[in-house]
Amino acid sequence: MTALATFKGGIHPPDKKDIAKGRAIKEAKSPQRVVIPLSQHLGAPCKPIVSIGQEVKKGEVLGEPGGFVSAPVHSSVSGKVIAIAEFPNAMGRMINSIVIENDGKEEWTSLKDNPDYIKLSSDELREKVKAAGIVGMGGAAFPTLVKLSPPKEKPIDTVILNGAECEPYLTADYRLMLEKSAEIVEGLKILMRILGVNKGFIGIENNKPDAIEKMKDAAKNEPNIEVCGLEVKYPQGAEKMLISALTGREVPPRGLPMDVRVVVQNVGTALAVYEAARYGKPLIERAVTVTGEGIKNPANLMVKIGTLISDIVEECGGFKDSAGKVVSGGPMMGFALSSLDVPVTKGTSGILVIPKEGFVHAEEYGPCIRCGRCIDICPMGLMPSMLSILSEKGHYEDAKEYNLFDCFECGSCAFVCPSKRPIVQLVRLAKSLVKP
Amino acid sequence: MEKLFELFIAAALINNFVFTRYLGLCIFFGVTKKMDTSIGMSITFTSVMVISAALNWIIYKFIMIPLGLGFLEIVIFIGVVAGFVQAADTIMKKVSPGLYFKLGIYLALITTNCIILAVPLLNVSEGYSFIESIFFSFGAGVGFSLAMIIMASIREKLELADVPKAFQGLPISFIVTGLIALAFMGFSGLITL
Amino acid sequence: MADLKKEHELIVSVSPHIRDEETTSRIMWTVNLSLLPAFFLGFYFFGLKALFVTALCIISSVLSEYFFQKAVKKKLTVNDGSAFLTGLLLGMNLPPSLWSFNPFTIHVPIIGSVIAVVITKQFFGGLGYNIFNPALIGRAFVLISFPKAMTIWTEPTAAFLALDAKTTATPLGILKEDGLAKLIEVFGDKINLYAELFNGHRAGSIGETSVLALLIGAGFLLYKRYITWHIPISFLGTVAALAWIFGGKSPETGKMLLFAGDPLIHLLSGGLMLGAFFMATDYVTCPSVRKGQIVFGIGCGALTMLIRIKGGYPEGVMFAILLMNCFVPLIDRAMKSDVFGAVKEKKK
Amino acid sequence: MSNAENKISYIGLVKNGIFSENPIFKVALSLCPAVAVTSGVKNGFMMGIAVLFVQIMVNITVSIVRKFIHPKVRIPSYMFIIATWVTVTDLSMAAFARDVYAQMGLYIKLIVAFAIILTRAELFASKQKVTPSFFDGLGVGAGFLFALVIIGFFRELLGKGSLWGYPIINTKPLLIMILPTGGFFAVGILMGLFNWIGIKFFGGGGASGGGH
Amino acid sequence: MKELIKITANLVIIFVAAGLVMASVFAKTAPIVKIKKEQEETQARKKMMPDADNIIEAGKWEPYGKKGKYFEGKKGEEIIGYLISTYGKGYSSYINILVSVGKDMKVKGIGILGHGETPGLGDEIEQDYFKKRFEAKSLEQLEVVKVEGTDKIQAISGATISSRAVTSGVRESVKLLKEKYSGVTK
Ligand SMILES: Cc1cc2nc3c(=O)[nH]c(=O)nc-3n(C[C@H](O)[C@H](O)[C@H](O)COP(=O)(O)O)c2cc1C
Ligand SMILES: Cc1cc2nc3c(=O)[nH]c(=O)nc-3n(C[C@H](O)[C@H](O)[C@H](O)COP(=O)(O)O)c2cc1C
Ligand SMILES: Cc1cc2nc3c(=O)[nH]c(=O)nc-3n(C[C@H](O)[C@H](O)[C@H](O)COP(=O)(O)O)c2cc1C
Ligand SMILES: Cc1cc2nc3c(=O)[nH]c(=O)nc-3n(C[C@H](O)[C@H](O)[C@H](O)CO)c2cc1C
Ligand code: SF4
Ligand code: SF4
Ligand code: SF4
Ligand code: SF4
Ligand code: FES
Repeated sequence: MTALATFKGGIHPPDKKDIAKGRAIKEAKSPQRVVIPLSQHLGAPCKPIVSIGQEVKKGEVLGEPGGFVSAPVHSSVSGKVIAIAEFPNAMGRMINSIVIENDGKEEWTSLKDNPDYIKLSSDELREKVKAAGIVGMGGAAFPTLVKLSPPKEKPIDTVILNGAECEPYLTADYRLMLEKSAEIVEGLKILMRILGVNKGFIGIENNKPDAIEKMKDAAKNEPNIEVCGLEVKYPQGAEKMLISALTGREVPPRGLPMDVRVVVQNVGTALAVYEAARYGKPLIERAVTVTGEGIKNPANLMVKIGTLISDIVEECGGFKDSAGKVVSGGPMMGFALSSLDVPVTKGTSGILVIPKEGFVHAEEYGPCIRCGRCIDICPMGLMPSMLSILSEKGHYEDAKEYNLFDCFECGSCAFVCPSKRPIVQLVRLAKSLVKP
Repeated sequence: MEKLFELFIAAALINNFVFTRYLGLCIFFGVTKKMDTSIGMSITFTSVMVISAALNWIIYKFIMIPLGLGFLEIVIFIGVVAGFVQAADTIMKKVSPGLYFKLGIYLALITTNCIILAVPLLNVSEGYSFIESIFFSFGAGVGFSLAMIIMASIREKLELADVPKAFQGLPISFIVTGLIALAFMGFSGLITL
Repeated sequence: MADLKKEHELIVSVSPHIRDEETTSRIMWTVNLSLLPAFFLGFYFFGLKALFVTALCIISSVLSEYFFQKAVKKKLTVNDGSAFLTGLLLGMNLPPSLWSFNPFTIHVPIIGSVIAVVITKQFFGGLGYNIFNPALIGRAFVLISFPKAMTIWTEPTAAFLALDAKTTATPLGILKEDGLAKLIEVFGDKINLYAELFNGHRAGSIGETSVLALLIGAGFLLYKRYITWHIPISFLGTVAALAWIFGGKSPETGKMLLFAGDPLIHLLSGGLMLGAFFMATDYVTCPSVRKGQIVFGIGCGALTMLIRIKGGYPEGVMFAILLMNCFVPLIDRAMKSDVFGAVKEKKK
Repeated sequence: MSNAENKISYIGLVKNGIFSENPIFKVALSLCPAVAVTSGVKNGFMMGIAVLFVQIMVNITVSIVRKFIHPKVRIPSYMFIIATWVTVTDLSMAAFARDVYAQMGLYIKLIVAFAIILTRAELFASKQKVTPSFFDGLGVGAGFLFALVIIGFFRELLGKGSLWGYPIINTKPLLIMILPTGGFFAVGILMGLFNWIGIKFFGGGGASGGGH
Repeated sequence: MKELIKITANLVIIFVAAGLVMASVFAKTAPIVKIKKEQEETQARKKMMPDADNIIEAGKWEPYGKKGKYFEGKKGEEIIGYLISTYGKGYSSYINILVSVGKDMKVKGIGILGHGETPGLGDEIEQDYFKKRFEAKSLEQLEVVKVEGTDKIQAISGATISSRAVTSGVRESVKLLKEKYSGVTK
């Protein structure tokens, strides 16, 4: 194949990765206190198992999973629990969280190296993933254990590592792939072993040739693992698009990857899996890109879960004179923050600071002129124009005829819309008002 | 054969009953708010149209003319239509309750539609033969159905439009009909009748 | 920490946080721009009166939009360029002879513009909601209302002040009335006929005559991806095919001769190029899914040729597009886009 | 109307028929003639008179015979009464108003299918004495007449430049107004105007959805 | 059963009463219609040929398969001209024409009896200025041209098809009359 693997539709936003691309991942300063939400994942929140005043070590379990689709949370610092109360998260919701005063000792619970991890049985490996509280680090924070325990009637034959990082600005996955290539490949091997499959892909967008080189190099002795360059196009990293690009299989509407015998994990997740399997290290830190035209010193940081975003902004030199918007995540799908006093969670991939003059105000929008741009680019093959009009006029039920619930809110449609219509917002409104 | 085809096309498109003869408007505006009702009405209407036109032709030719009762055409034609509709209603209810449930509701409306009466009257005044009457009435039915289906699809789209308040509902529907009629003028002159 | 926030009032809005630079008004003004070559050729061939007619249409369109929106207290959107575009297209679709001193018919462009903008567009809610192409409704309305004024064509004199140019027939008019042989005779020979049709030295509406200039504008729009090939190509393709199949006439009997037509003449004359590239492609009044657009284009082409060959009127593009406009909501209903994953599933 | 048993204001009935329950602009029944015969004031007027006549006669007849008619055959009987009066009108116009009849004979016959007439017979005349039924018929018929004349006025003036056949202006300002498009436009715009006046000055609602 | 009888009686009474009303109105109006129709027709003919004091039907023919008639116009015993009704295939309808032809087989005048052409375009054929164009035309001159100042028939601009229809209708009539009567005259 000469053409790069890709999918139908998609957009080409300016990628802006140069801002943070060259900055190697460095350990962020350990904050004075961390706020660790008991719900950082999709699914049931955790039950706290510590009490106020209790001393905890780094890596100690703070909350036990509250159900099958759930994952434990651990302390990312050593110190004393000073509060268990509701704190706002990045989306502005109040979440029960545990606040720990950092004593600065960085004292770990037990952490043993087990170089023979690859020989462990898949159940033992699963247990490690579970204990480490690993959730998807690509954004949705879905508990990884669930993905790794497919029901019997859904056999899996392929694992895909998602290194697309198609969101503009973000470079954390890119840096991880450059700096931890071997570990990521190991992580993939563990995932393949857990699922008992012998086909692994690593998909990387073609605007990161050095990462592709690096990963190819790291995987050169692994005949079962294929590193593929992908066309640069948003949302190449969405799992359905990625699966289609790499395997040609299309996940049916409202279906899951496992319906086409695939499991998709982010490269960061693979790294966490490796660290959990080898050292038993729980997921207490993650790579975060701090970037945007509005931040003084862009960086890629390894941040402890629970660190407040205000601390990180400060560490990166603060805002240039006119920060207008701070986004948790990427510019296409991230959430604009109303307050900087919210913690980094397992799903926080980036902090993007956009200066006031740097973005289009979307408050004023026009009527849909039916130009069809959104229809052309919707990766899910939907008709966003109709979804937005129906929702705007209150015909929420009718929106279902236009496959409302197949929209994964990638934002491509709103990006291209010449009328600047808030399509994603309208879609979310409709979704919240009707039953699937 | 060509004459029959021309009659059909003329009745359906060129002299479309709604857009150029202004007939059947009450039902046209009444049922086209929703696509489902328009389709139901289309099927029912076209069938009743053809059958009652045939009945009326036979009655006119073999009963009214010989007896010199031509002047009773209005009473007789409307009576035949009403009687046929009533019979269809009863039979359908017995034979196919499913179909009755779908289309039965439209039957009652048909008696007060002027096309159903205009077609037999035109058949008489133009002196069409039996076969010609059938083609003419079938064309009329198809043309009316086409008009209703186009209109329903447009009105469903208009639900989503910002029409000024005073024009919502019937006024804008009249204007749409006027615009369609303007477009249908493009068919004028295709056939000389 | 806290003072950081105070210093900077944070703006909260939903994703996506970056937007493409394309805007509605940029699209509309670009389409206006791409019509300029054709308009200038019309100006060149028909002189000052072409300019007057077009300017009158533009001014009345923009003013109609302005006053209507004022009257119903809506947001003013006149500078988005769509009313300007409607006016420009309407002007380019009118015969230049509307501005001559005898008969004095300047109310025609004004009435056309008011009908286009107020009734066809604003009554339906303004930009984006209309069912019919405003410029074409405007033209159809005045054609029916003022049939004489609208069917007087003048010779392309290429003289600036040609206010009283000689009246003549359009190529399609000659083709319909007197046949191909006469048309070739009028233009000298066949090659010359094609050449004149291509560069626009012929009678016709102000902006429809020069195929060359229209193609330049259309090429620009295609390059900018403001329009796609689907409608124009299916439209033109259908016209060419049907012209070839049904457009021929036996010189002796005058009866139709199958597979003997001249597709080029039908492609190059009338308002076909203007219609196919600039009017059938109006976003608001064409289907939005590509498959639907192809159906729409084929429908336009078939109706155009039906009217040109069988109908009583030499040109059919305007009525063809308007008739297909009626069917757009139906096409849209029938042809939704294919949801990712759904098609493959069915095929299995 | 709901307090039908009480004393009924006859003038109120007539006003009702012309304005708040205008058969065309408000109730939206029997729309065809509103477009079909209104290309001129004269035709509109004649049609209006024909409907007025039929409506009054039907109302009176129904009111007289209402006690004798068996409830099971009520509707067919009413239809028959209507058809009879339409035939009478039709035959009379054929004899005495030949030039008008030549242009709109078909539509006169179609009065029999106008739902408004049956509706009034069924809703009003079948429950009321003769005098109120007469005034109800007068009101509805006058409302009809009023609508047709207004529409005809605009269409003829704009489309032909004349009124009642007499030239007013010596051009045809907007020929299209006497064609189908113009007819639909005229009714649509007048209806919108009526609604607008209703909303603006009386705070009322718009026309109903249309029946038949 | 009793009810059934009641209903039947009910309907029968209504039918009979209504039938009587209609029949009596018909009986009154039918003769009037007949007389008026004849009057109108003779008047129309008379208008076309005011000199004649007697116009009698001389035969039937079938232009485009429709019914046409022709008449001899007499003053005293002498034939002073002919009237013929005919059709022409127009834009959207068959145009019904009445032609008055002199003994010299030249058109004396035409009248349009009925048509369904487009108002404003085709219906200009009813206008006097157009009808006048046929006066004193011989068979050879009955041909449509689109230029001014012709001795043939100048088309109405924008309605060439309707103009042609009328012209060809008139031409066919004159042809027919020539066939029938050229022996008699000359
Ligand atoms: C309700 C729900 C159930 C899911 N169940 C499974 C599952 O059984 N197996 C699996 O591999 N992934 C499962 N997923 C994970 C999704 O396939 C997807 O990976 C996850 O939602 C992450 O979304 P992202 O694409 O936005 O990161 C589930 C997701 C949701 C929302
Ligand atoms: C529009 C969209 C774009 C995405 N882009 C990426 C991406 O570039 N990289 C990535 O790892 N995940 C991306 N995801 C999330 C993936 O769909 C998928 O959930 C993830 O790769 C699963 O891995 P995880 O469970 O390890 O996070 C995207 C999701 C959506 C809806
Ligand atoms: C809607 C419409 C109605 C028309 N009606 C007539 C008509 O009734 N009679 C007629 O001769 N031409 C009518 N025409 C015009 C003819 O199609 C044709 O253009 C004309 O006869 C040619 O005349 P010209 O050579 O003078 O332009 C109509 C055109 C249109 C678009
Ligand atoms: C490619 C393109 C073609 C257009 N064509 C027309 C046209 O033919 N007539 C018109 O009135 N407006 C046209 N417009 C302008 C605009 O879409 C139109 O006014 C809307 O129909 C008004 O709602 C066009 C716009 C674009 C972008
Ligand atoms: S934000 Fe999500 S989708 Fe985008 S690059 Fe990062 S992980 Fe991928
Ligand atoms: S897009 Fe649908 S499935 Fe995905 S998170 Fe939202 S509601 Fe759930
Ligand atoms: S947000 Fe939804 S509708 Fe819009 S492009 Fe993405 S998937 Fe399609
Ligand atoms: S991109 Fe915007 S304007 Fe264009 S069709 Fe989609 S919603 Fe409508
Ligand atoms: S008057 Fe109601 S359908 Fe014609």
